[in-house]
Parts: sequence; C-alpha cells; structure tokens
Amino acid sequence: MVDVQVSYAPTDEEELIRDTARQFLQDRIGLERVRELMMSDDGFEPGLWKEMADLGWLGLAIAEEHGGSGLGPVELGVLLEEMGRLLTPGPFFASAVLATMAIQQIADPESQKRLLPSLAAGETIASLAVYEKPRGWEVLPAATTAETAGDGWRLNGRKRAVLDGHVADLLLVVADTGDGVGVFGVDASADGVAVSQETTLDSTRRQATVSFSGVELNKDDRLDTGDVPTALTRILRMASAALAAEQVGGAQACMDMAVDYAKSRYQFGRPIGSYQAIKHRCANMLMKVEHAKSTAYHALRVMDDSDELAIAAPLAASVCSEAYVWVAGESIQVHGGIGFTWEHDAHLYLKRAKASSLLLGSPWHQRDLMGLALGI
Amino acid sequence: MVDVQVSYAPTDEEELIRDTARQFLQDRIGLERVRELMMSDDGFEPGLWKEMADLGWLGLAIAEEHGGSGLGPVELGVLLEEMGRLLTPGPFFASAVLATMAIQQIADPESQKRLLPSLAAGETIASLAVYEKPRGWEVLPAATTAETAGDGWRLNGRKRAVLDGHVADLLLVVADTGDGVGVFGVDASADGVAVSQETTLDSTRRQATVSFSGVELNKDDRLDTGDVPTALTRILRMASAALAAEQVGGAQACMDMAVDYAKSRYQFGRPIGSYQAIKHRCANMLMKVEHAKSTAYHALRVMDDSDELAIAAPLAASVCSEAYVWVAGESIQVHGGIGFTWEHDAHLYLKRAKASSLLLGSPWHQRDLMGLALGI
Amino acid sequence: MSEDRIQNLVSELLAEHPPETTSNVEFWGAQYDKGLAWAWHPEGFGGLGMSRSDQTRIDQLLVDGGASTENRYLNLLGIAMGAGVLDAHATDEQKRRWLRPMFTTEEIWCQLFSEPGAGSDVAGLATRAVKDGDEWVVNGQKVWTTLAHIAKWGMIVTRTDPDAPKHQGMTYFIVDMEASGVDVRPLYQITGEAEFNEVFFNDVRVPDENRIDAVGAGWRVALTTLMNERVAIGGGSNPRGGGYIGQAVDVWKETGQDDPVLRDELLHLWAEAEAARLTAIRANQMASAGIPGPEGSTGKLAWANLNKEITALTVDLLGLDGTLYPEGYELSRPERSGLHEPSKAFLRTRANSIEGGTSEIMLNILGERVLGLPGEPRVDKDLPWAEVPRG
Amino acid sequence: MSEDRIQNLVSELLAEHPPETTSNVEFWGAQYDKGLAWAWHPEGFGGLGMSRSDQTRIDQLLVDGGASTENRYLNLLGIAMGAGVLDAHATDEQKRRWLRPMFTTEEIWCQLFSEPGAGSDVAGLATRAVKDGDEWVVNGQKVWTTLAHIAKWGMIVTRTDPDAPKHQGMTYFIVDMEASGVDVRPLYQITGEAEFNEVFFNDVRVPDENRIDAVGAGWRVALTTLMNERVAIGGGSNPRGGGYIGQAVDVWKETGQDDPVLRDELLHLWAEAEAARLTAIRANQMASAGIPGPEGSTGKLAWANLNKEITALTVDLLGLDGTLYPEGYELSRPERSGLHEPSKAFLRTRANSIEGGTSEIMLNILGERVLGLPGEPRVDKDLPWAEVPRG
Repeated sequence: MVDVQVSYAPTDEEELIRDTARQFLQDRIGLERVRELMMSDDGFEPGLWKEMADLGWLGLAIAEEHGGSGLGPVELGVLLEEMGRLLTPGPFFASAVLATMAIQQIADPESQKRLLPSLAAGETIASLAVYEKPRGWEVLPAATTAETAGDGWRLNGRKRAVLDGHVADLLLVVADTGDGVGVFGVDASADGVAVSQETTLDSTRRQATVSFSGVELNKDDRLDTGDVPTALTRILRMASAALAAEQVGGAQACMDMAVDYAKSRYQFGRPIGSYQAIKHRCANMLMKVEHAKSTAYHALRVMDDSDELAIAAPLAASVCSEAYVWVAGESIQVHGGIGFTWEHDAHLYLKRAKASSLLLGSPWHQRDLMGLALGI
Repeated sequence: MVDVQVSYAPTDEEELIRDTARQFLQDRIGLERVRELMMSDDGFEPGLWKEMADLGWLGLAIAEEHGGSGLGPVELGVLLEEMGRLLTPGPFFASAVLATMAIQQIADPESQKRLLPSLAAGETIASLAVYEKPRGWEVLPAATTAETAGDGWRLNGRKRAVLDGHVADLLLVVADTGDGVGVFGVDASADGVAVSQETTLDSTRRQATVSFSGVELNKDDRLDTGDVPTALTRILRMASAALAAEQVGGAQACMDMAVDYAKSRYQFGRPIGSYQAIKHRCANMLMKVEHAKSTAYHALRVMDDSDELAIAAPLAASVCSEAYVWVAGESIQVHGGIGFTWEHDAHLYLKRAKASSLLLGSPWHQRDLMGLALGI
Repeated sequence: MSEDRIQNLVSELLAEHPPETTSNVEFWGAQYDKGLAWAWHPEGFGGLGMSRSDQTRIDQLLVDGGASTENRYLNLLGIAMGAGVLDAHATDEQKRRWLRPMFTTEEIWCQLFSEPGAGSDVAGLATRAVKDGDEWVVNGQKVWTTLAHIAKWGMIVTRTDPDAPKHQGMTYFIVDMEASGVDVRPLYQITGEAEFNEVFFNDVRVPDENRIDAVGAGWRVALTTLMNERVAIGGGSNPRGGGYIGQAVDVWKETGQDDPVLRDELLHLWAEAEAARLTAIRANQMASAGIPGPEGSTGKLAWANLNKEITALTVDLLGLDGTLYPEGYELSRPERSGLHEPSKAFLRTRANSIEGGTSEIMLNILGERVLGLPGEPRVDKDLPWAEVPRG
Repeated sequence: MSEDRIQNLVSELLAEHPPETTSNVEFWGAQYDKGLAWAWHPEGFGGLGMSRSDQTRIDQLLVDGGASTENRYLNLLGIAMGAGVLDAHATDEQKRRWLRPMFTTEEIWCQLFSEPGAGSDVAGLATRAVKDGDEWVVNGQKVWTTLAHIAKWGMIVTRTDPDAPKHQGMTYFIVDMEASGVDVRPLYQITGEAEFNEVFFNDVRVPDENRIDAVGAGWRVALTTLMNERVAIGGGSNPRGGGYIGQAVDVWKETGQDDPVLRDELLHLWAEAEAARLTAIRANQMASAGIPGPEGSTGKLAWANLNKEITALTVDLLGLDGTLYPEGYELSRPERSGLHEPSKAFLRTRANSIEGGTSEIMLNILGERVLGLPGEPRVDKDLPWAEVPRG
C-alpha cells in the first residue's frame, strides 16, 4: 500500500490565520453570543456574516480571479477548527465550505464566474440540497426530477437536511434529468420553492426541508459539467474532511474544559483531577484528540490526491466523529452535575458532536466507504 | 414479549453438590496437577475419570433407568461452574455434557439404553463430531457422507474440533445419508478412522481432527430418530448454556485472583487495590461476572422451554464468553508482570476463556442466533 | 402477622371508606389512622408494629380493593425517605406533627442535601445554621432538589460547627419551604427542562423543635435518609424488552433497517440489558430468600451505562433524522412522563451516570464495600471542616 | 558540522576498512576510534563533539557504503542506553574501559532495574549493596532482564541506604554478569518462551571503581537510563497497513470472509491504528521542526491497546481455527523474530500494556506531565525506605 508523505508542521501563515481567527471569534462571537443566536429564530447574524466576508473568510478557498483569497483546504481547516472550538453558528460550513466546494468541483467555468464572487463577497448564501432519505447517506439516485420545459427546466421534489437552508439565497439541487443527474442553481425565493426550518438537536447549526413543486428554471440554471456522480462523491469526501477539522476544534475545547475543571474542582479535600478515574479519562481524551487531529490534518493535506482522499476522508470522518462524541460526553461526566445544566456550555458541544457525527455519514457508514477504498 | 419466570435461589441439594465438587476438585485436581496434565501428551487421567464416574458425575444428567443420577441441567451447571473455576481438564464437557446431551436428544430408545449406561459408568468416552469448516459454526449441510452398504453404512468424510477426540471411544458423527442427515455411533478404533490430536490454544481442553475413509457401520450404528436438524440445533443450544456455566466459574476465579492480588500487592507504599484504576476495574469485573451468572443460571433453568432456550442460550453464550475473556485479560493486567509469566496461573484462564468463546459459536454468531429468535 | 388480621383490617378500611365514594386524601388519612400506612411503624404513627413485607401485602390488597396508592409517588421523598428518617430519629411530637399530612400528600416533602460545592462529597456541605435563641438561622444554597417548588417541608443538612471534622459538625432540620428567605428557582438541564430546583436560604429561621436528633448528629440522620433512598431507587425492573432497549428495538423495526453492523450493536445492548434485568430479578429473589450477595449492588451502575449507550444507538438508528430534535428546546417544567422520545432520551440519560451517585462513586462503593478493596488515602478526614482544601 | 567533513571521515573509514573485507567487530572498532560511533560524544570516547543528528547522517552514509550498523540492535541496551549513562555520569577511566567493546559488541550489556517487589514503583527496589573495603557486596533479585544470559555487563541500581527516603538511598553500579554469585535464569512467559531472565545476586562483589556517579545518586543515573530507553522505544512507525493490523487484513482476505460485523470491527481497528500511525509521524515532524507538543506522548499507550485488540480480533477472524495453537507450547528461548502468528501474537501482546511502563502509569504520566493534573497524595515519599509499607 502506498504511503503518502505530507508535512504536518503548520506554516507561519496557518499560525497567523489561527491566531486571528481565535481572537476575532472570541471577541465577536463568544459563547455568550452563541447562546443568544442559538435561541433566536434563524440563529443567524447578518452583521457577523458581513464581517466574515470582509475578513476574506467566505472566499478563503475561492480562487482570486473569482474574488477569493485563493488559499487551500489546509487554511480552511484552521479556520474551521477555530470555529468548532467556539461552536460558531451560521451558514459558514453550509455556504463557504460545502456549497462553495460543490460549485468549484461541479460547475462549468461560466457558472463559477457568475456565482463564486457573490459567495466570496457574502452577498449570496448558498446551500447544497442533496439528501432525500431520512437515513442512509446515499445521494443517488435522486427522486427529485428536472424535466425540460421550453429551453429551461421544471423542478419537482423534496430535499432534507439542507444545512441552514432557511437563510440560503441559492440552493444547489441535485436532480434526475431523465438523461443522467444534474445540479441546478435554484433561487430560494422562486415560485414553487417551499423552505421549512426543522428543529435540530444542535441549535447552532440549522437545517431545512425544502420542497420544489414545478419550479421553472432557465437553461443556464443547470450548473454541472462532467461526471456528476463522481464529482458528488468527491465533494462529500472533501466536506467530510473539512467537517473533521471543525470536530477536532470542538473536541479540543471539551477536553480543555474538562481538564481545567478537574484542576479547580475539589471533592474530599482534593482536586478531582488527582483521582485516577478522572485523570485517566482526561489522558484518554488527550489521546483521542491527538489521533483525531492527525487524521483531519492528513485528510486536509491530500485533498488533491483523489485516491488518497478516498481513504483519508472517511478515515478522518469516522475517527473525528467518534472522538468528538466521546470527549464531549466524558467532559460532561467529569463536570458532574453542573455539566448537565443548561447554563453550562458542556451540553452545547455534545449536541454539536452528536449531530455532526450523523450529518455527512455516520462513523460506520464512513468506515464502509473507507473499506471499499482499501479493498477490505 | 413473554417474561419467563424461574427461581434462581439455589436449593440445598445444589449447594451440597457445589461444596462436594469444590472440595473434591481442589484436593484431587488442583491447579498444580492441572499444569502436569496440561503438559502431558493426552491431558487425560483415567484414574480421575473413574473417580468422577464413582461420584456419579458422569451420569449426573442421565436418567436413573440408564444408570444415571437423573438430575437436571441446573445441577450439571453447578458442577461445570466448579470445574471452570479450577480449569479441570479431561473429556467431561465433551463426553458427559455434549455427547450425553446429543444421545439423549437424538438417539432412539434402544440406542439410548445401549449407550448411556456405559457413559454414566465411565466405561465409554464419547464425543460429538459435527464441525467440518475452519470457521463459521453452521453444522449443516454435512459434507461427510454415509452411503448404504449391504444392510449397513459406509462413512466417508472429515470432522474437526472434535473435543477430546484423541481419548474418545465413541464418536457421534453427523453425516449426509443422501436421504437426509443422520447421526452415527462410530467406534474410534474401527478401520478407516484416523484421529489426530491438534495443538490447542487451551491445553486443558484438547481437540482432534478425525477423518473417516470407508468406515463400515452396522445398521444399528445409526442412532438418530426424528428431526435431526432440529435436534442438533437444540443440542448445541443446551451445550452453549452448559458451557456458559463453566465460563462463569472461570470468570469468578479470575476476579477472585485479581481482587486478592490487589489487596496484597503494594506499590508506592499502598495496596494497588486502593488506586481507582485497579479498584474500578475490579468493580467492573464484579458487574460482568454477576451479569454472566444471571444469564447462565437463567439458561440452565429453561432448558425444557425450547422457545425460551432459543433466546436464553445464545444470550448466555455471548454474555458469558465476553465476560470471561474480558475478566481473564484484565486479571492479567491487574497482576502486572507476574500475571504474564508462565509460572502464574492467570494465563491458563485467558487461554481457556478465549478458546471457549470460539468453541460453539463466537459471541457475534450467538447474538445473530439470538436476534433470529427475537425477530430482530 | 397473620394473613387474616391484615385481610380483616383492609376489608374494614375499604368498607368504612369505599374508595369510589371517598377522596384520596380522606382515604389515605383513614389508612394512616388504621396503621396501614407504614405497617412496620409503631401504633399511632401510621403502623401496627408489623413487618415491611406486611405492607407490601396490604398495598396489594388495597389496589385489589380499588384504592389508590399513588401517594407513594406523589410524595415519594416524604413517604419513602422522610418517614424512615422520622421513624428512626424523630421525637413522638415530631412524628405526630408530620407523618399524617405527609401520607395524605397534604404536605409534600423534598430533600436538601447537595450543594454546588458538595456533590459526591455531600459531607463537605457548607450551608450554615447558627443558633439564635430557640431558633436557628440558615444561610446557603442547595441544588438538584426535586419537588422543592411544590414542597411544604424540606429535609436539610446544615453545618453547625465548622471547626469540627466534616462528618461531625452537621445538624439535620425539617425546614418550612414556605418560610421567608427560602427562594426556589428552577434548575434547567441539558434538555431545557427543569426537573430540579436550586434553593437559596437567606437568614431563614428554623425553630429548634424542627431539629432532628442531636446537634452534630446530622450526618447520621443523613445516612438514614440515603439508605432509604437506595431502597427507593432500586433496580427499576422493566419487563423483558421494556424501557429504552424496547424503544431501540421499536425504532429498528419501524424504520425497517437491516444494516448488520447496527443490528449486532443493537443485539449486543439487548443482551447486556437483559443480563442486567435478570440480575435485578435474581438479586430480589436472593434477598427475599435471605441469601446475601453482591447481585443487588450493580444495578445503578449497569443501568447508567446501558441507558446512555442504548439511547445513543437509538439516535444513530434514526440516521440523518437523528440530527433533528422534534420537540425543540424550550425552558420549561416537565410534566411527569415515561420514556422520552429518542433524541431527548439521549440527552436526558447523560445524567444517569451522575445523578443519585456518580458512576465513579458507585465503582468505589463496589470496590470497597463489596469487594473489600482498601480506600484511598484521605486528606480531609480528621481536619476541621473549615480547613479542608476546597480550591 | 559540515556535510563535507562528515562525508570525508566516513569515506576515509570505508576506504581504510572496506566492509566487504573487514569483520564487523574490526570495522566497528575502527568506527569508534574515528569518533563516528556516538558523534555527539567528546573526542576519544567514540565521538567528535558533533550533534545527534550528525550521527543519523553518518549511519546513513555507512549503510550506503555497505557497512553494517547491526551492532545498534545486537547490543541495544548498551549502545542506546548504557552509552548515554556513561556519557553523562561516568569517569573518563570508566568510559575508556567500557565504551569501545560495547560498540564492537564484544561486550553485551543488560539493564537490572525491576524487581519482584518493584515493578511500576522501581524506586522501591530492595536489592542491597553493602560497602566492604573498596568493594560492594550485592544481594537481591532482578526480573524482566533481556539479554542477561549473554551479557558481560549489567547496569544495576541498588539500595545502599535503607534509612534514607526511597529516592535518595540508591547507588548505581556496572556489575560483571560473569562474576560468581550471579545466577541468571530464564523467565518463561505466557507463550512458553523466555524473552526475559530473572537474575539472582548472592554476595556478588562489585569493585567500587564500577560505581557510576556518587553513592546515593543512583536514582538520578537511573532516570538518565530510562530517558534514553524512552528514546529507544519511541513509536515504532510501520508503513501504512503494516504490523499486526496488516496481519489482520491478510487473514481477513486469505480466509475470504464477508461477515459485515467483523468487517466493521476490522475497519474500526484499521482506522484507530492509522490514526496512531499518523500521530507518530506528525509527532516526529513536529519534534524535528522544534515545535513541542503532546503528540509524541501517546504512542506507547495507543499501541499497547491497539496490539491487544487487533490480535484478539485476528484470532476471532480465524473462527473455530482460532481455538488452535499451531506452534504448540514448549518452554524455550525464542529466536529474534518479527510478527508472531496470530494466536501467539494474541498471547504475547497481552504484555504490551505492562512491559516498559504499564498503561496505568502511562495514563498517570499523560495526565500529570502533559495535562498538568495534580498527583495523588503520596504515602511513601518522605518516609525512610525501610518504613514504607510493602504489605
């Protein structure tokens, strides 16, 4: 089996991005503010979105010719790790990661030129509408249909788990054209588009169910070029790797929280961190977090090697998902009663962890994909 | 789902059997002696076998009319639990449990009358020859064939994992007759029977591979009556429940060993049992052992209720197998370096535990059977 | 005590106060007066000096006779724990004052032990009570108090001598939850629901006649309370396939799944749950047969782990739908309910390994009390409470 | 130090002592004399005052030049640990006496630390050394000693002052394993093989000139030894899919299985193993980049768990055949080997969480040294060693 060698030591630029991001997020959207947004109707703050655009975050991984910063997945991962650390709410992952990757991977040059700049500028919020079934993460075949109507298309169907679909302007819809599968850019405000927000386990990342009944589309609303199924597989792998970075940040935050508490909380005249039951649990957290980091960092660094990504992405997804869920749960246990209260932040991470582990494919689903890539 | 109610509190008779067995085994075949037999060629001591016969153990579950004590599976379980506690070697499980159950469940009255008394008396050692494949525990269809020859049969084939087959006088062979499956009593010394002992992970319970080439059998060497496949399923369930009792005894011994060591072994000026890492591990051993007991005791008490046994037997097999393997392994860890030496007894239990967990169906195989019975 | 006498007394009660035409409160009052409330209590205090098992028979007969025994749930902490405390430690005056309205549910009881700084280490509690004339002045905060918002009386342990070693300087009172200075606030949990309260005490005056047992005897009384609690919790023995494992199986079947990996996980947990269930049944049988054993001590620990794993798997079985939270989060007081729907159950059960004794404490207890393993070196035992490090 | 100089020195060595026509021992001697053995040692002691990384380059050049560096394995404990100890603590006479024959493998070294009563608590060791004229008389027992049966020299830590606190009363010696009174016996393991020895010392006389560092400085010297050990063990980084996970995958494929439950378990372990492997690689990269981090500290713990789980699954994959033990048990000395066959590997790896630091100790180290969590109360620290409870 080939052994893909990459460098994991962070560059100065990555460190700079990390420090800036951590500082900005902490000041601008700390957990206090996250709680407010969490309880709000749409969990979205336009002002913050604008600032992210100005910081160049929304176009971080978009080519400069399309108004982005032209940076890569590694830098994007740093940003996501910091956002995961503070549970940053809003459609960043949906629009600046998932939808942006989708357009970059699947859309023809014309469409990219048309769409990417407004995504980078934060003028358009996009989301990928690809899932239809309540369980299982296979995205094809699509039951949603796009039939030719005049020189355009007519769209019918229903998509679920559309991330932050309730605030999306542009929906990237995967549909069966009768002659293969296509991807269509749909204006969320168009006639026949009905967006209903769902209540989610993780209130810091919303979802919508979107139905399309006879939505009229122009010819050039069809965005795809090339082999769509292959591109979709690739997009979901890339997104899984990106999500893994976010999960790493969350897991790290849970561990830090637990370790700090274990040092300061006394019972029976001793810090609880001096008891092996707590100490060893924290040590295992450390091991899982470090393992998770290794898989996420690796996946982000092999995004351009599709053979390696086919292994590295599901590897990172399964390892980071399980690590985050475990660390978040054990962190509550270390905190004891207080960790179980609404006022404490521990549960916010558990909810994010559990929901994230089922978003793009459960750990066992990802392992199955990994096995296929490994020939096991 | 029906809730089968049985009584678990031991009767005075069971307690008596337990005390007698523990005393006899400790005095007569303690671990010192077990080690000698373990390293011997056939791991079998005829003298001990004779004594077990005299104690009525070999016929414990055989009807009095056939020279047995006419006791039931519960009493048999008590005996097996005590044997498991001391890793008693020899063909007791193979002959007095598995083969005896097989004859009782599958053989016609005539054959039972002919065979059971000599098993009860210890004059005949029998073993069930049913497995053919290196993995998977399905016993049918059988590749071994019995074709009619004159008014008798001619047997051809190969069986593996024949427990203590190297000391068996009588082999109970499952074979395809061309007209359904039959069970044949084969004299191990007959022409065409080749018995070769295998080296086993657990030296205290041996196995043989037995091949049959043109073995001539009389008409009445065919023992079965009624529905053989159903009977075989039932026999293996009963045997699994019995093995579970033996596993419980072994797990209990490992836990006792670990707890005693944790009290007497000092490091850093404290008994290691005062450290939570060790204390909590021992507490978890306790929980697993108690859970294992509950499933084994339940299965032994519902042997006559085939619907309940279909759930209770694989339940006990999977729970007791996993509990024993886990406790035996953790016991070694609690003992540290010494637990890993040949001179210490801890490893003897680990080997018995691991081998037993794969003998009549691995935990996941048993869970699969349980699921089928549960409609899951 | 003879079957007949119990039979007669119950028939009498049912005849004199036909359940269908008698209010529950009135019936429970009459039941108390007849000594059929806590049969093992002395006469005049809701009992007849019978045995605890007699009471089980009485309750059965009452249920058969159409009477309600719901008071045992409505006033659980009072009837299951408070009564035991009063029976063991209170004066006759105190018993007369409190037992009857407790049994009739006219006065609901709650328990005030845990504090923000005293969780597993309850004996480290800091709520102070200072003698002032023939009253005590209580200041401090208690947490995880169920029913406090509807309770009339609270069983509270306080620190009366900070200079004594932690286990010695405590005193136990029955505090009027309606007294001025008592502030009860809902304590919202991970689910957004408030099953519990936090209770603040600001210069709350408690008459000395509400003191239970001697000054400084608080820990002994507290242990009686906790003992009765363990009895109350016990091993909730569902029928086979009941509880959350049953819910998981239902979800598996309703969603018509066939993933063999998830099936094995489900069966694995089903097996573990059934093993724990059989263990609880076996433990009860051994206990009633008078055969002491460790079977009974593992239930709390086992079910905490199992409930957490089972509900987590159930959410996984829902797949993509497992990311949803149908009920939504609203800060509210829950109405008493059975099983939660899967995603709420997943969240709620995270507390099972914390509430009523953390799993770490349960493991210590199993290791030390059941297996006889040595305790850890204690740095707080003989120090004056005030000098125990608290970070 | 400049590439050129290293290049030149190595070329010189290879020219003067062509590997193909020179015995290994002779070559290694010449390598030592040239200062190319431990480049960071001072001149005259096998080094040239260069850096450790220089040595890595030297070894690479030697291998390219066809020379053998196998001595580093044949005399691992000497060259990896003993040399570091001598470099840090020994007198020049001692270095001159021991370093060269160590490097040439003419004298094999072993390490004598663990004792039956001192496992995780090495500093609790009881082997006594008593001064007698200018000799020391050693009595006691050491265990888990690799190579002792072929070693000439042993690094031994002894108790010289039982009345001092445990960490203070120790002294470190180099003991002649061929001296009278030294009794080396094979220590057979769970597999029936003896990779280790137990060594008994009965009135063994050790000249004071074999003492390393000051009397009572034994623990400090021992720590140097263990530090070098950690470096030596490190994170054995197999290629992807190598080691026991590779064996498990091979068994899966060779046996042509398709059970989805076992497949997921295999993939689960494959993922965990790959995560640990990537972590080791990342740790090495961060270390060479001079970025300190915790990545490097988890390897021993992770691989102990993984090897145990992977080999257990591999036996399960064999199914009924997993109950067999093809090699059979015979008490024997193993020949150095790579991977064991599955069932032996299952047994052998049980020790991975015990040898070289138990997993419990590793977890303590991660918790305390890496995460900064507080230690436990110590009952043995300041007591005279003789008074420390040992049960």
